[in-house]
Amino acid sequence: MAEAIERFVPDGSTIALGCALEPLIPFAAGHELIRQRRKDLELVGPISDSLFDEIIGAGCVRRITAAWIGNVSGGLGHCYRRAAEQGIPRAIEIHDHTNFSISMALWAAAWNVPYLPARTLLGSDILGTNPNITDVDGLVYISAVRPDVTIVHVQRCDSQGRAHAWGPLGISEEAGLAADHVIVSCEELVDESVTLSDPNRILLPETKVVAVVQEPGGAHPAPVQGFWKRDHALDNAYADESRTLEGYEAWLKRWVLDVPDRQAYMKMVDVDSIRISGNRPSEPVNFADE
Amino acid sequence: MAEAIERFVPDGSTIALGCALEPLIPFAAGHELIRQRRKDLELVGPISDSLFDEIIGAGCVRRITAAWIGNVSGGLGHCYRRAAEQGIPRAIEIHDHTNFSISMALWAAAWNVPYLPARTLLGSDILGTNPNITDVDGLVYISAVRPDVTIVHVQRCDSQGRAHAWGPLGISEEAGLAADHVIVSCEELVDESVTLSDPNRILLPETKVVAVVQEPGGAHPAPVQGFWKRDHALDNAYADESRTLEGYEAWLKRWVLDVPDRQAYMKMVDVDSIRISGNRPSEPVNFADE
Amino acid sequence: MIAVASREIRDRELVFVGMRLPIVAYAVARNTHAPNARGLFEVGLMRDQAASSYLGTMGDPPNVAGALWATRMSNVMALMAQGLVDLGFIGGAEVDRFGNLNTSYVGPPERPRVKLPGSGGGADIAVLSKRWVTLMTHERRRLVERVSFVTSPGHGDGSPDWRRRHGLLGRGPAAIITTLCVFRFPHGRGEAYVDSVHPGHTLDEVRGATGWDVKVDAGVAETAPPTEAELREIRLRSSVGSQ
Amino acid sequence: MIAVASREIRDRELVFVGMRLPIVAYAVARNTHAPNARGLFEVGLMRDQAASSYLGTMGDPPNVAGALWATRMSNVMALMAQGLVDLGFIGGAEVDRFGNLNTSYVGPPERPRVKLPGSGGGADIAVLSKRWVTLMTHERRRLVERVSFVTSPGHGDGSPDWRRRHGLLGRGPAAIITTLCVFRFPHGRGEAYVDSVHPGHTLDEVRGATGWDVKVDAGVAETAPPTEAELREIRLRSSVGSQ
Repeated sequence: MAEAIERFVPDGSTIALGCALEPLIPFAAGHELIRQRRKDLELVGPISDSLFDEIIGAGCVRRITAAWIGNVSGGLGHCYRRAAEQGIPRAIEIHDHTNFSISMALWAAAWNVPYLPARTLLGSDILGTNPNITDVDGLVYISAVRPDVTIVHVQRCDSQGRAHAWGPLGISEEAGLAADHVIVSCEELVDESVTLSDPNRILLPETKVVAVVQEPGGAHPAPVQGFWKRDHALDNAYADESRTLEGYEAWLKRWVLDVPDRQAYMKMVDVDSIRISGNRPSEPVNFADE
Repeated sequence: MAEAIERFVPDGSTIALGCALEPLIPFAAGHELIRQRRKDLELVGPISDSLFDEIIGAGCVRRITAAWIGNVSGGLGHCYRRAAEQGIPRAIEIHDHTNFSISMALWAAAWNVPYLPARTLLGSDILGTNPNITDVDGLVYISAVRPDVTIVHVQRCDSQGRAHAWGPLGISEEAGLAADHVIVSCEELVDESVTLSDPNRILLPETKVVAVVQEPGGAHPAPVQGFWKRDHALDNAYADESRTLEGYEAWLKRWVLDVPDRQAYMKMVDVDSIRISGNRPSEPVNFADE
Repeated sequence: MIAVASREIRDRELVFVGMRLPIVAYAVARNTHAPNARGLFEVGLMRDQAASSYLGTMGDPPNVAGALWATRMSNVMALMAQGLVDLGFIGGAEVDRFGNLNTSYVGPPERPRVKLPGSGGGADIAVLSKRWVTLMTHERRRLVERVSFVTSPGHGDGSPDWRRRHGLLGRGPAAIITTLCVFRFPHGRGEAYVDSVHPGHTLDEVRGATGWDVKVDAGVAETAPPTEAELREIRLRSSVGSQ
Repeated sequence: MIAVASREIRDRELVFVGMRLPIVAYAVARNTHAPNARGLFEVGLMRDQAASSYLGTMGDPPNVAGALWATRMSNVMALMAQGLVDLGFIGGAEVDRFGNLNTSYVGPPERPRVKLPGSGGGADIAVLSKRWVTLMTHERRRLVERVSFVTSPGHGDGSPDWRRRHGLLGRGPAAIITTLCVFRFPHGRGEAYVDSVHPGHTLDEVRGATGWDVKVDAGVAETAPPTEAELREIRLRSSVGSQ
């Protein structure tokens, strides 16, 4: 992961993260961004639970283009508040979106058109705060948002970048198609005989994928269907500790800065309490051609 | 199938068919439309191999909103030619599209916006013949197309309308989402324990589905991954026989009008030459939550 | 509050379920009076059964297992944009007497006193669902005369047909359910009135905790208390740290 | 013609493959000089290997088995709209000297002498792919001075930068490959010239079968004949009733 972030996510990048909403959030990648002290990033996403809040707190962010930034357990995003209200650790520019509008902004980029029209947001003051959304005659025009890099965490992927993700997908598909590059982190690195056995489940075209990183637990504390439950306790802890700047800095040191990589991080987690051990297999389908 | 068409496809309906392009074309449903002598239909689709040509020849069609109408084996659609050139058996109105533009027209309807912008069709005379597509300043505006009914053929479906389709999907998803009603014909009618084992494979929301019909071979001569190869010979035969009006009428009598239902039709087909007997199963995924 | 919210859900309706409390409200309704109500979740899910265990988020594994559809958010939004969602739930930090919600900024957006998380899917639901309901702790600082920022539009300035005139698809807020009472909106008019007060609370209490001059309907009823069945379902799902 | 078409495909390119002959051309290229070329099919497929057996359509089961991506057409079109498709193939009934294709109407659209099948994905490829090639039987009625209807735009009226001025994304037609010869287009100019004549045919034959005053480049080469490897691949895939 360190190498992938090093090579493909320079300072100033526009990055889409957490595109499946609450599940499959690439926390490991986000923490690596922080460890490598990325600067002036634009974060793009719908709602990323606490990941965006963490990255903002670390001072990596120049602009937020998202629908919701907080902490699903606790509500308010305290780092987000400090940045927006007091410019701590730095001021950030905010482009407010709704979940629907950020999806349309990414589809616009995917189809390479300057904007898409939509019927949401009419009568909302967000039309006044986001310069990239305007309304004319009862239709809202949402400008394209094109990430430099989209980072997704999935259940399994092969070395060529064919990613299998399951469960709700949020805006993962449009975010990946809209991006110049895609970085995939996965629970399992599998042979292509697995991924190509079900081409319908392949999330994105391999031609977009520039790096595949096997990172078990890379979405923790977010859930991963078939692999990990959501770690409510840890997410609640972050919500409490990040209330104060000192608390956040202590949290950051403990869970990110002093942690060399994801393997070390997972050793700090009570994995037994969140590991999914059951099996609820999908019924196979037949791709035979003769 | 007879009951589904009887109840949900009145004369004058706008119907999307053949939305997966060459595979999974609901020929059985199309033949039932002909047997029930539907009138003044608007057919919507990308390219439907010979199905649209057959329905046009039977005089059921008032308007065509499609990208390509012919016969993949033979090229020209002879019934389409007779209708467009000589008004035989009746004149038809033609709204030319491209594959991309018909997809956008359906996404516009799915998201309930009057149009979507796209970068295709610039410099094409189609901008002059289709009143629902216009260009302004290097962007093309494609008006929404909302089918009354979309008919899809899939590999398996449960009684509640949860359809599993695999292989390339063409514009099936946007056509189903854009329609008021969806009719599903399927090779296998399965228990919901099968369909719900893989909610990511469910093609459309069950709330759109008004009828599920088990119709083995319902896509013949089009291919169905895992079930049927394409019947090249039969498709070639249609291309030849439909060259003349008499030839088409003889074909229609033999393969549609004199055939009570799909079971009888399949008895006339050399099923052994096109049946897929092999097994190339998709690797299961785990939906367990604990 | 959850029991009352669950009663807003009618059988066979398609409900756009938000986070936290509404998830429980949907479960209660599904397992009591609305066995055929389907839940739609913006994460990209449709369900017809309550999840088997506690959900911290709508995307938790128990909410995915047994789903009727796991898909993209833009597909779920398509159904709502077509006017096929009967009822939506929206959370909010501030609501005003016209049902407008603020979940974005307290104070000037360029230098807010409080930066709230933002719309999420709230503004989408507020504009597109046929009708919607918001749940709120009843405090003077939350129920304000006019919200300083309209994230999710209710009845705008309260003038007749404000929503239709501005091209909003849905009919807007049907109720504000608080810890003290239930506000409703008269048909074609935009200002909330007190429909019922929860058992153990009084209209004066409501007046004292509300930031606007509270209107009352002809008769203010007492909110029906939770039934045994409702309580059982709520306890089952609120046990683990739901707030 | 197929062998020549296959040589238009460079290794590692993303190729938008049409129906029939181009499917074979892609297979030949993939199994000879372009082992890393990927094929994209508008039906909703990406492949990096030729199908194992004959294809009547791009959606036939052998083209799906082993695919790298089975998806929606709008996703495949997204890649092309982003300018990521290096080469596209388009079939046509008529082509003119500026490379414009007609697959819609011969004669007036309101009362055509011949109603052709229509664009399919042709106009999309013509506008959006980086460059494209068309294959055609060389007949006077097919290679015409000006097509009566432009379904898939080439270089329009042939004037300099016509495509850029009209906002078309791709650079347009790179070659017209016929049963007699190969036409190419000079950089920045819109009119086709004869680049090479197939073995056993002459320039006079080409002139006689072409509906416009044929331009020739400095030197007209003889098209290199199919290699053994190319012929093997072609036979393998044309055996069963491909036309």
